[in-house]
Amino acid sequence: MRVGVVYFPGSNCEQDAVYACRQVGLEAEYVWHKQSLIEGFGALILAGGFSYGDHLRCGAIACSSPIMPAVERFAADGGLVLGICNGFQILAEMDMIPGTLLANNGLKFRCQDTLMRVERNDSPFTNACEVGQVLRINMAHYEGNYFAEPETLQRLEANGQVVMRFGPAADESGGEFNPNGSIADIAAISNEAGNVMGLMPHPERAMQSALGSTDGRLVFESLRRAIDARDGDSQAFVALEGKPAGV
Amino acid sequence: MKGQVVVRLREEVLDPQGVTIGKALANLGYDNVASLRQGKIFDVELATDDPQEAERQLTAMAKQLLANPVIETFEVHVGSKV
Amino acid sequence: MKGQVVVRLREEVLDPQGVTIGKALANLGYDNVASLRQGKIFDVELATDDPQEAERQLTAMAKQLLANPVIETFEVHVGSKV
Amino acid sequence: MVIARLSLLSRGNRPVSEALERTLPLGAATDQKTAVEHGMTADEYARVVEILGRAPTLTELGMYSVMWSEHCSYKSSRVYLRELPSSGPAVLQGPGENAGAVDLGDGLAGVFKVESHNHPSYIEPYQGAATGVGGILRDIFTMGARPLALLDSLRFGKPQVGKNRHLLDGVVGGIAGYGNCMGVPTVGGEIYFDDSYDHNPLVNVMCFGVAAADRLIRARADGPGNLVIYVGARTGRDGIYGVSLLASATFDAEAEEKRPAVQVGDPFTEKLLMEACLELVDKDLLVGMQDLGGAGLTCSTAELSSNSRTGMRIDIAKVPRRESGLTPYEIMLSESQERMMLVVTSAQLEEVMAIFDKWDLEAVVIGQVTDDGFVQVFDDGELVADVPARSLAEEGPRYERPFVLPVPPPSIGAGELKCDLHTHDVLFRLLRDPTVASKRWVFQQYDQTVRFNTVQRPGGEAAVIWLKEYGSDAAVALAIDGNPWFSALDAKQGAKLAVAEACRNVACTGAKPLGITNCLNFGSPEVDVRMGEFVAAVEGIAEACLALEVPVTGGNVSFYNETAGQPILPTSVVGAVGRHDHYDRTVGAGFLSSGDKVVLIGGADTDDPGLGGSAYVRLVHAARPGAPPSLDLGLEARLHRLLVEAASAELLRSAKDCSDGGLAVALAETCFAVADGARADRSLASVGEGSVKGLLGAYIELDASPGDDHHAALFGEAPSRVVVTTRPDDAERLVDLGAAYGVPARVVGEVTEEPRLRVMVQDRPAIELGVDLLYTAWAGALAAVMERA
Ligand SMILES: Nc1ncnc2c1ncn2[C@@H]1O[C@H](COP(=O)(O)OP(=O)(O)O)[C@@H](O)[C@H]1O
Ligand SMILES: [Mg+2]
Repeated sequence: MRVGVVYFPGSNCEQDAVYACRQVGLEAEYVWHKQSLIEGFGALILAGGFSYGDHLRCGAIACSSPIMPAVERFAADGGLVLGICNGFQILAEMDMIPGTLLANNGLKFRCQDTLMRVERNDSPFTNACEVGQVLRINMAHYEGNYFAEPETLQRLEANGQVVMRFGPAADESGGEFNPNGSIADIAAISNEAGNVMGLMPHPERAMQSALGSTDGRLVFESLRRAIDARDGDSQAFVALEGKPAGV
Repeated sequence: MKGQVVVRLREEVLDPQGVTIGKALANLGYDNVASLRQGKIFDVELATDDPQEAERQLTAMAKQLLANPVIETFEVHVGSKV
Repeated sequence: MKGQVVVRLREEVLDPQGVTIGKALANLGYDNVASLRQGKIFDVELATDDPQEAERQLTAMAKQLLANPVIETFEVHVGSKV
Repeated sequence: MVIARLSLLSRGNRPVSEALERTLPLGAATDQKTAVEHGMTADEYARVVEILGRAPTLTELGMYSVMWSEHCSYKSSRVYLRELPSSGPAVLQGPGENAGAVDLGDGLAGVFKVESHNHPSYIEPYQGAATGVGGILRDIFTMGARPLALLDSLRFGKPQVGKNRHLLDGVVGGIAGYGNCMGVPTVGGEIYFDDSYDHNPLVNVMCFGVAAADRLIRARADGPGNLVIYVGARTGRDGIYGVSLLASATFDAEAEEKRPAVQVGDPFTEKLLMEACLELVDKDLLVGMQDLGGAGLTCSTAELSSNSRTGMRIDIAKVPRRESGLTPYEIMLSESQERMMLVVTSAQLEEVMAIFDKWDLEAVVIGQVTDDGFVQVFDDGELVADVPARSLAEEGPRYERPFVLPVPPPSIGAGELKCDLHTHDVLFRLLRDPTVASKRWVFQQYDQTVRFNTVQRPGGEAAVIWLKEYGSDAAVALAIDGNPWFSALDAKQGAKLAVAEACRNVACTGAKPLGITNCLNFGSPEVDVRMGEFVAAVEGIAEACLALEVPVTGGNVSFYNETAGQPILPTSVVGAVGRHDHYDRTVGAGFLSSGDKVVLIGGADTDDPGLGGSAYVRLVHAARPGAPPSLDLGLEARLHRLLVEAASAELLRSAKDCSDGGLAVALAETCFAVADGARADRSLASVGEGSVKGLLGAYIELDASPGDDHHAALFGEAPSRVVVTTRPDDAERLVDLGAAYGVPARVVGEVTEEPRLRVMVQDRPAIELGVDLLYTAWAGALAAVMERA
């Protein structure tokens, strides 16, 4: 089953997401935002970057792209959707994930490796990890400071929607290892059903030891397993009308 | 005709930018800034002469795109500049 | 007391954000947006009750920090919200 | 002074052009006075009249004035730049196009260049730097190459001064804002702080990209009848007079008056433009391409047709505009960003337009290629300019300005300087100096890893990019260097040292240097001493390049970097590109494992300890003048070959050259280079703000120092020295290899698990400090200054 990597004008991580999928044996295909049809995909990745230049609010304008109603339906039907960085911001703007991403606490763009602790491994995006496992993954963003109001946050914690937190060890999070001020050190969060996840750091940039880390493989490996597990149970459907998939 | 949409962060939402600017002002000696919050203003020129129509359109735009109701509120003004 | 500083790009300066947002609105069917420009609005709470003093301070802040005179202009309002 | 006159005319916010055009109707002839107001000399004007056989119209005069300005015509520098060696087996494109290119093997071309955006960055630091990045990126993708990496070379006044912090903060923000949005990682750079840059910071940005060697695009308008397309942002009044005046006229108190020139960068549009253009290249749909940078439409029409010995006819009524009321003069001179001009065949027009449509870009056919050698500009049927293309692009004035060569001071010998400071105090002072301290505060704001090719991130010797997306195992090393204090003392020697250092940094990663680009930032060429510095620098670069066998494939000259007669330090910035056979065998700067042997390789047989212009003399001896370090270019060349050989034989675990702060600072930085990101596997310091976990130490023994001057031995900046580590078993092989290459190499110590740096000189402890203390001093210094409000 293929993974569709959705990209918008201004996205700039789509090639990295495709590379990462192929590294773990997943077929991947670019999906341009002007398509309004999503067909035959086992999962979708909303790629990182600066869709529409990050103008207005990060991710805001992408929400009105032709592809988005189809993405929404794909998710509503249980399809796996991973939003990385700007993809996360788009999911938050779409309200497919609760909360929002504010400017980093240092009010600067920040690019560095981060350490993230896996909070649960029953998610389709972390099933290859151990709970408490620490992943070393690069981040690069200006608006990654996750924020949700107290009641929302409480609900997220109660539902176990926090999938990863910044922290250096299984039993230690936050402090100097929270690079952007995210509330409760949140680095990755899912929707209530768990099939949609937003993640600020870039697992697709942690796929080669020569390039710093291979921990991102665990995320893509998880995705592959999740897709395999759903084998045959095609998520394919036709939403609206439009051009066939492909760039 | 002209109009504006003013978009502000909801009061309960943290405004890191506003906080930082407030601090910078304090450092510059403006010590009676009790609070500062940063919002956006959109100056829009509409191809209509009907103020009610303009207001209706600006409101629709604000709802649909210019403001994010999860974290923001908005106001619409029709007519000359704020 | 409350006041606002509204900061806008000078007219001759390109506003890439405004252009993108204007196009997005057009794509959403708002086809009579002739132009859209984005500015900033700072809502400031000052520890003074003197409107003139408030205006003086807001103007000074705008000049010194809030607006970049090379590409921006500003307006100051004292009193309740715009 | 030119600017003063123009600003008088442009008072009241009315662009000078409008004021002039109202009194001078289109088509009317201009006179010498108007030419002088445009910054031309009487002689230059007379030449225009001679070329045209009549007086030019205002539009034509504007076109000549920008094309013949220093920035576009290189009228003061061209004669000297010709002396630079620019050929060699690896060169695919030398100077003359938008960027140079070298052969990377596997059918790939490495395309690179450095550009300055100094004056605009002083007026508006964020936008000035941002549009500078936009400009150099366009130069690279105009060649048909995908930009893969950016590097920035910055010079500011000391950051303790508020205004300088404001400038640095804005410039770094602008580079980040533009480069990050473009999805091009910024992987390296350098910063020096000196008072001479207070009113004239330098912002030089280098870009490296890759193209298929047989698909390099040139600025050509072949084939009369072919169509000319304008694509990208709309045209506004941006930067009219920008390039020609901002880059060519000295700064003064009237900078305020230059406001109409300020441009705002739009990286979003540029990203679409880049993707669309690269798609056209990929599908082989282009005859030629030229970006609209300095001198806008004038430059692109003139250069495209001049290069092909054709002509071009355009109708500016078709040019998309951002504001109404633009005159032909303004349209031809506008420097609005994010615009390109393409030449395509009419058969392929439809396919080309479909690609622009996909990327939501506005594209219009504005004219066609002709065969008469003239650029003809029509405004809706009316001819407003009619000039020979070659006269604009190639037949501009050339000056051999009078110059005085600098006389360098004598060098400072070992033992000549007396100093009571403890070595530790000196070391801390150096590590905390913003020029020496970690630049993480800066590069943390840059996306360093997008496209997932970055093997070595900022913080090491050179950045390394794996050509992974081309299915190749090869990697490219990139470095940019230029110590201005060396140049200030001796412009020629400083330039040589800059070439040597940039190539050495590339070689430290194990890559073979293939070519360099350079950015020469100087004061006014009309002052003989400044001109002399420039001439000397070009000589120095030429000499070093010949000896090191690296060609110059392009570059940039920025004159008039002075304010109220106060020039900047002469600053020669050199960007080097090297190639590595295998990405996984590149060498990082930091210690990797305890027990590894530390080997010092290189070091010329001279009694010059390299004190002149050193950070030590600057910080401890009140910058006492002395000749910059002597350089043995033969040894330097052998050293580079040795490093490449040793890396490919997998003998090197790390390599770091001795530069700012000398051997002692190099040793300290080698202890914590891992913390800055490159190969950060074991260090927590790169992920946590204050963490020092995972850092290693070293125990070093040095021989007696000449003149018993420990400071000279530890802090002197003699070049051609590299601190490397090797597995214990490989040390002997490495030393032997050094001997075979005629390069001194000796084991001086080993890497220790205990994070302490201990350096013995002649059996006496000279340094004995915890690496955590050294690291904290070095890592936090710049951030502490910058975060001071
Ligand atoms: N210092 C230099 N060394 C070598 N070549 C140079 C130097 N300065 C400029 N050049 C070359 O002169 C040509 C014109 O440069 P420039 O006008 O900056 O190009 P562009 O207009 O594309 O930015 C380029 O090919 C450039 O590489
Ligand atoms: Mg160019």
